[in-house]
Amino acid sequence: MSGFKVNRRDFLRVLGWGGAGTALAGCDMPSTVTLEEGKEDVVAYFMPEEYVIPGVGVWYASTCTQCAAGCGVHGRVREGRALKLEGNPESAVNRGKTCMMGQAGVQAHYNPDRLTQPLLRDGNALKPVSWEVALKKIAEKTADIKSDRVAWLSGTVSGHQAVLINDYLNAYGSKQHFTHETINANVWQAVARDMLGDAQPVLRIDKAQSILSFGADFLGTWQSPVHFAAQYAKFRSGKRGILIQAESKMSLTGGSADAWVAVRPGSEGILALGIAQTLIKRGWAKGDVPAKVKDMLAKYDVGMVSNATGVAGDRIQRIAAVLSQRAPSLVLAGAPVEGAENAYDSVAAVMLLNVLLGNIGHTIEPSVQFAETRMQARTGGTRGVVEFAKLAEAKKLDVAFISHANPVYSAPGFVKMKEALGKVGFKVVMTQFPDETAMQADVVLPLYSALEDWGTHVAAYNAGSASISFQQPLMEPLYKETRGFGDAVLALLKQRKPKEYAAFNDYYAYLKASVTNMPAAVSKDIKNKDQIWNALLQKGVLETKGNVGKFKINAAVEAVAEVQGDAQFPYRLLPSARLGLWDGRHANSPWLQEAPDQISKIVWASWVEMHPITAAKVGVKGGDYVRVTSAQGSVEAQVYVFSGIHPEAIAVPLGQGHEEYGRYAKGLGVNPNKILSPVFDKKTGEVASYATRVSVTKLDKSARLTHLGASDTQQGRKLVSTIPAAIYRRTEGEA
Amino acid sequence: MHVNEKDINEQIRWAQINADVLRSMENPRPAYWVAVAVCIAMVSCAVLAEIYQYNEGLGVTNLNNPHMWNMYIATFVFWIGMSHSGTLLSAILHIIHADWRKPIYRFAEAMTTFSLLTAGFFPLIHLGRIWNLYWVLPYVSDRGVWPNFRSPLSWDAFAISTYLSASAVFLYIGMIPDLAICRDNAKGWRKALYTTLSLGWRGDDRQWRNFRKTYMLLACFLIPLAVSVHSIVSADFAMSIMPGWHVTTFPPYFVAGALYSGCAAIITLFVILRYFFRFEEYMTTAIMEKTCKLTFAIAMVWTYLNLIEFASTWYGHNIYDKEVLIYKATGPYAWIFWTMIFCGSVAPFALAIQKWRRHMPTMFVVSLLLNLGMYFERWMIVAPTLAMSYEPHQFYMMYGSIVQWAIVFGSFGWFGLLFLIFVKVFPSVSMYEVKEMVFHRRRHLDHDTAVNLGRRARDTGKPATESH
Amino acid sequence: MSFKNILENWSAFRKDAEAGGHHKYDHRWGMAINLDVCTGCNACSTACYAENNLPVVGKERFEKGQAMHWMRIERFWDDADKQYPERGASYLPMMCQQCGAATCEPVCPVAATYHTPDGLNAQVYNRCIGSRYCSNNCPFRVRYFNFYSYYETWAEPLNQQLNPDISVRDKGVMEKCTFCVQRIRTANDKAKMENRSIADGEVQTACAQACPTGAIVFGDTMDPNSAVSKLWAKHEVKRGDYLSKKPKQHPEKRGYRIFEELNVDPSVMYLERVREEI
Amino acid sequence: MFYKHVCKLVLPPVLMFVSMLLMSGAPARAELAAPPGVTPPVGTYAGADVAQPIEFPHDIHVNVNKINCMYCHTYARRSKVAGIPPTSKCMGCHKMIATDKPRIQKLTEYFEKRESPKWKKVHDVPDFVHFSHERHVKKFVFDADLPVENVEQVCGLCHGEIKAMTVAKKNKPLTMGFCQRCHEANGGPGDCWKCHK
Repeated sequence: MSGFKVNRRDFLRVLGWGGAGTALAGCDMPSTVTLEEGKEDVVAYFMPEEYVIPGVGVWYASTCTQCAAGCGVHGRVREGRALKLEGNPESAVNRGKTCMMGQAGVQAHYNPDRLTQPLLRDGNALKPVSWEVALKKIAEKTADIKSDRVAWLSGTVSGHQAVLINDYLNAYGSKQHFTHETINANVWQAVARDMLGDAQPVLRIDKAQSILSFGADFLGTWQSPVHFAAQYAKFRSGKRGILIQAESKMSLTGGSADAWVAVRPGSEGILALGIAQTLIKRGWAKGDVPAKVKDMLAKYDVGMVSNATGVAGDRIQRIAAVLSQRAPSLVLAGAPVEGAENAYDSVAAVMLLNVLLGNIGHTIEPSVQFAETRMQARTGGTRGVVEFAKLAEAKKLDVAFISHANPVYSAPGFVKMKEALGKVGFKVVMTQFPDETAMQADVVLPLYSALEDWGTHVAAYNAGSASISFQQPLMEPLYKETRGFGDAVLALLKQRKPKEYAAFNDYYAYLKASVTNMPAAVSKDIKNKDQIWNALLQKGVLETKGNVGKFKINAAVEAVAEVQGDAQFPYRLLPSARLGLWDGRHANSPWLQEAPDQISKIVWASWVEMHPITAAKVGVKGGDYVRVTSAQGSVEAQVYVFSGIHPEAIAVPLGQGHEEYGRYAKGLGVNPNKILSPVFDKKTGEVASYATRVSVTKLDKSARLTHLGASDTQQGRKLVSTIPAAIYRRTEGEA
Repeated sequence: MHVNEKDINEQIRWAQINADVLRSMENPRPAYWVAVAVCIAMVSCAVLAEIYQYNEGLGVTNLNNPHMWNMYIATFVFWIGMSHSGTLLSAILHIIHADWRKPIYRFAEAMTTFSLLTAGFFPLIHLGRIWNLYWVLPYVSDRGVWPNFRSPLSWDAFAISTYLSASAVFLYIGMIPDLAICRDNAKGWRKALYTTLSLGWRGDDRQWRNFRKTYMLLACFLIPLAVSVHSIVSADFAMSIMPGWHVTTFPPYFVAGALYSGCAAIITLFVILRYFFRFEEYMTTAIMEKTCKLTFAIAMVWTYLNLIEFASTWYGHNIYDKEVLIYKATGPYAWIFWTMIFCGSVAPFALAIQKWRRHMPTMFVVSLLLNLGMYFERWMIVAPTLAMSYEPHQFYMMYGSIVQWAIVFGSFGWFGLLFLIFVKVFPSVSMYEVKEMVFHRRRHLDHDTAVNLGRRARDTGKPATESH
Repeated sequence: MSFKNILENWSAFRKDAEAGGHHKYDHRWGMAINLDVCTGCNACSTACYAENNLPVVGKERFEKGQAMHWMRIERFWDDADKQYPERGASYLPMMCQQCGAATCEPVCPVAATYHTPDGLNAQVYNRCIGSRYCSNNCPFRVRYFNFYSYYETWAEPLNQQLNPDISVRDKGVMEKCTFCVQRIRTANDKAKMENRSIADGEVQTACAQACPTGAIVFGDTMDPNSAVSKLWAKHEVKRGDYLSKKPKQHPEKRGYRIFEELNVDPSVMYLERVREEI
Repeated sequence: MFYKHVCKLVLPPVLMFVSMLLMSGAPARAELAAPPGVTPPVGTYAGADVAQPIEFPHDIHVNVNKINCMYCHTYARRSKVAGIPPTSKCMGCHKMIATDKPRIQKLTEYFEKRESPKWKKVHDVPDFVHFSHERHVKKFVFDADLPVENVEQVCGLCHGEIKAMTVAKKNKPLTMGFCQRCHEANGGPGDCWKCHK
């Protein structure tokens, strides 16, 4: 794959179906009936590249945009159609592997419910218009707007897309770029920044000999799952590390744990402090902490912690022993901890464990600083969307741009995003799909899919290298009236600053100029601009020069407040994340809807997960419908009875409950975000999404839960056989 | 009460026999047309269901991953089993000279042919791509591909088609002398039909000699065929490795079950024909008693083979087999299992009670119970093994959808329809064999009476010394 | 094309059948799946949907048990009696095991399923008449039947994603995991075009390629230097007759094949899950 | 619908029988010489005339201009499909040659619109048949050391004498039996999964 030409559109063109005997009709036709000649069309390429051969797949390197992890992918293209995505072995993030969402990237592209034309609000309806009309309308509305009355709300953006958004807002003098991700690691980053001086420390699961994970679903939904999964495979080989997962609802990672510890929801931080206290008391601590912290820890003796967390005392001591004996260890905190009302303190307590165990510098390494700060990923959490909604609610916004996000669906219900958006004078939504937010917009700009667009990406979690991942089109756009995100923003920028951007015909030109002029891109292998561009096109990733940072440890950790109960709402609601539907953005992919949840094995539905004890209390069995009520509202779904959840918690998974979003997503299940209570972590301002208290009432309705698998046990068969690690060490392990 | 009555009234005149049987073929009463209408309605249900299934795909039957087979195959085995009674009565009993079979074998044989015709539909209906059915047959093809001769399903294709053609020929050959009688007494289209079908039967010595030989030869041919057919049907299950299917005793078990359900069906039809056609003279209580005794014996054989199957599973210590057996008896299908045990092994004791078996309505109900049990048996063979075999992840239970029910229901209508047509077009009691039977029974009468009766019989145009 | 053909082939076929099938294998594709690193994440299953034109059946049909996942991740709980599942879940990626002595093969009336010279258990869609006997006789229950015309369910333009290298199956046809035969054939053709034999790692199934933890290793078990052969050898799992096979020298080695006692000679070796006592 | 289903059920066996009869008695037609050492597949087929957007004269290109099949159908040795030449390739010659002919003017029109003509497929096999041109070309041309000029003999095995036609017409049955007999005679693979998958 060398010698790319600039104009790819000609040979990316889709051939006629007959191009190479595409199997479309199935094999129903009785084979003896001879096929009639002259019924199918054969269309030749107009002017093909030398390496493009009909009937032979060509692989192009690009970047997966299904989540913010930024995995590199190779896309297989035949006869101008993108058929399959595989991992790009050159990418430091995923090393040739993909997750299920990455595999479903082609379905985001070929989704039958994509927007095909710009839409303009006309009264209550959105009418299709041309891009010129839509852009003209935007130009009118933004003509003389004050800097503080315009805002941009987006999901995670990075690379030149982030640069363009930034430049566009700068054109108004505005700084109001809000980012929103329901599934995020914001608190972890905040704690890391404060305690280590590095917001994105590199985690070395592969180097760890033992891991204690407080709800960090690093194999499923936390930060960079595919990257961590490869590290996990190494972690499990050789000496075979021990994974202890402490959480109140079993996550995908919990399913692979050697020991899964059920923790009272919200008390993870206390458990961390209890282990810390044990380490200090037993003299197992390797790192040093301030005396003030030691004093604070004193009250977290085993008895107290056991009471508060529901974890047996000897278990706590045993965990402490394992972590100190099997060094280096690694302690992580994931969504349930980051979503508690004591989130910051809890995560800090977890980080304190890493300090005490001497993991800093061993399994937690300083990150490589990416030189082009403007291109770095703007990740977000839930604070951004709340702030945005507040501005909107207060009628402080005249124009809002929304991209890469669906806040009307994913913002917590108490934010009342729909109403808030109603108070914004003019809303421009850039999206691929007719989602809930698009339905509220004044102008909807339909975007290319990830497989049609150009772009650069910088992974939010940079996996130990400062690399740019490149996104290039795999095929001709399916719909003529769609445009790339970069093209759209460039068009907007040209409205504001026609002179500065006159040189760039389209985003492609902008991108090529920007990337090749990046000083950081020139390294020892790459000497000039052409090489930069070719490397990007061929390999899909570009390593840039970056400096390895240094940690500044600050272990001043405060006590973790105990979570309060509530008689009216006896349970804590866990809006658990699912690898697959993610935060709901993939609910329109039929493959991902049909792929069972990894733990419950339920498909095409939402469910309420509860412990058998809870189920007995409520008086329900699996399949019964219940109403989950919080102070903010209620949702109804079927019960899934499962012992991998703490009896004081119930879980309703994220991802379903779409009111719009196409045929595969609409009307299925419920969205737990809509009943979250307005509880915040005081130190970071993030919504404490795991802190909502709910009550559960039985409804007079029952049905079978649609799920995969008839038996939960192996019924005496040797299907999955389990052996003790001692045997493994004797036969395969390295000492 | 001990009854020692005769199987048939030896004093009956041969003209009377002809008259009685020919009367049964004439003038259908309204009840007959109602029955025909009901049967056609049932068949229509099945046809509609099949059209729907053909267009939509087999998914509408509720079949799913473990349950690839269900009621269609159970019903197929049921109808195949049903066919065995005719062969038993006409061929086996013919060879062993049990002459009480003579008044009732004709309809039993018709039953054989029609139940085979019904059974034959089910492998077709259940195929995913019915239009490629002929691939099962070994024909010389341009493509050079052959069916898989190792598969019991391709054996089925041979076995069933052979059995169907053989039993149809047997039925027809056995009817030729009677068709000649019909020809001599018929008018209009019937005359033409019987003239053609009776192949110029005149009843001369040469014809009778050849007829006897052919009939005996076919009987001998049919018996091993019948046994092998059901053994092959049992091989559909026994040749697999599935627990509950992979059973060595399946061939005799299936054959016994087949004879059992066939005999039960004979009792049912016996009662119906006796009542509607007033065949009390021929289908006598004594014959009923003999049929019942035979059925009872077969029921006990079946019960024994059942026990053997359970016992061998039990001491075989194959965990999978055992699980399936326990599942059958205690799982969600237990009600079917116990109904089957009741109907198959307990209900036949009613046949052992002389007072009951002489009571036709009772026997009618009992025979229906027996067949219900036998249908459930077939279903219990097919479904529970599929619901629970090796892979626990796929332990689903399933009941057929309304489409399956409609087609199974319709199959009874189809069988009924064929049978209804048969009884009005062909003599459902064999006239010449009844005469033979009567003639034999008269031997112990005094010479004069016999000669007298014989002479009278000759008046009807049929020689009294036909075959002796 | 004649009776001569059937007679000639019949005797050869009969001999092969008596001796347990093919003996002149070119390759014998096999797998090793390390259950200790399988996280049950479903990447393999979705990759399989993407590669093999698998239809999405929808909620109702899924509920009926008519789903078409060639590669399914089974999930079991081993300590269902405890208050919490403290040792996590047991995940089992289950697909066609490409048995060496496949029970599905002898029962197909039209020989639509048979053994290929490269050790695969083939399913020829256009020969299948849909008797479904093969599925009934599969101890793993990994054969899926097209109960409906699923090709009608690919809404435009989703159908443009369909892989042209394999057929789209219509109703009435059985299908199952093929070890991505289209990839094997393409790689094989490529190797032949270059007058060489296929190299280890040159061909990967979609599931093995996607697997984030690399739990699935695919390759030729006849090539002693392939990664998969080495794994099989390391764990003392051998192909062939179960009864005559010598027991493992080290019975503690993790390799095993599911339902090996049925003597079906599966081509997939699983490595036991490991759990530490805490 | 009913008609369609009757066709499905009844036609295949009937057609098969008829075709067997026909094939057994079909006289061998004067054919292209087969390459040495190759037993050509047996069977003929009377294909329909197919109206193409441009009536492409194979005869002129092959007979008069002596252009090799694989010059235009260049993918045959590199891919499963032989491929239709890209419009740019046609224009490579026809920018200069025969520009006054109406067919060429039509082609030029297409080229100027930057479009490719929608050719009608003539040689088609069912979608469940995965035929590979490259393997056949490799076996019969490159492995057999056949001079590349004679490649038409190999193509002709399945496509017949295309050089005698303007627009291509199907003149071999391309049925499974046709393929199968040739595979048997020339030692091709007998594995179903080579072609059907």
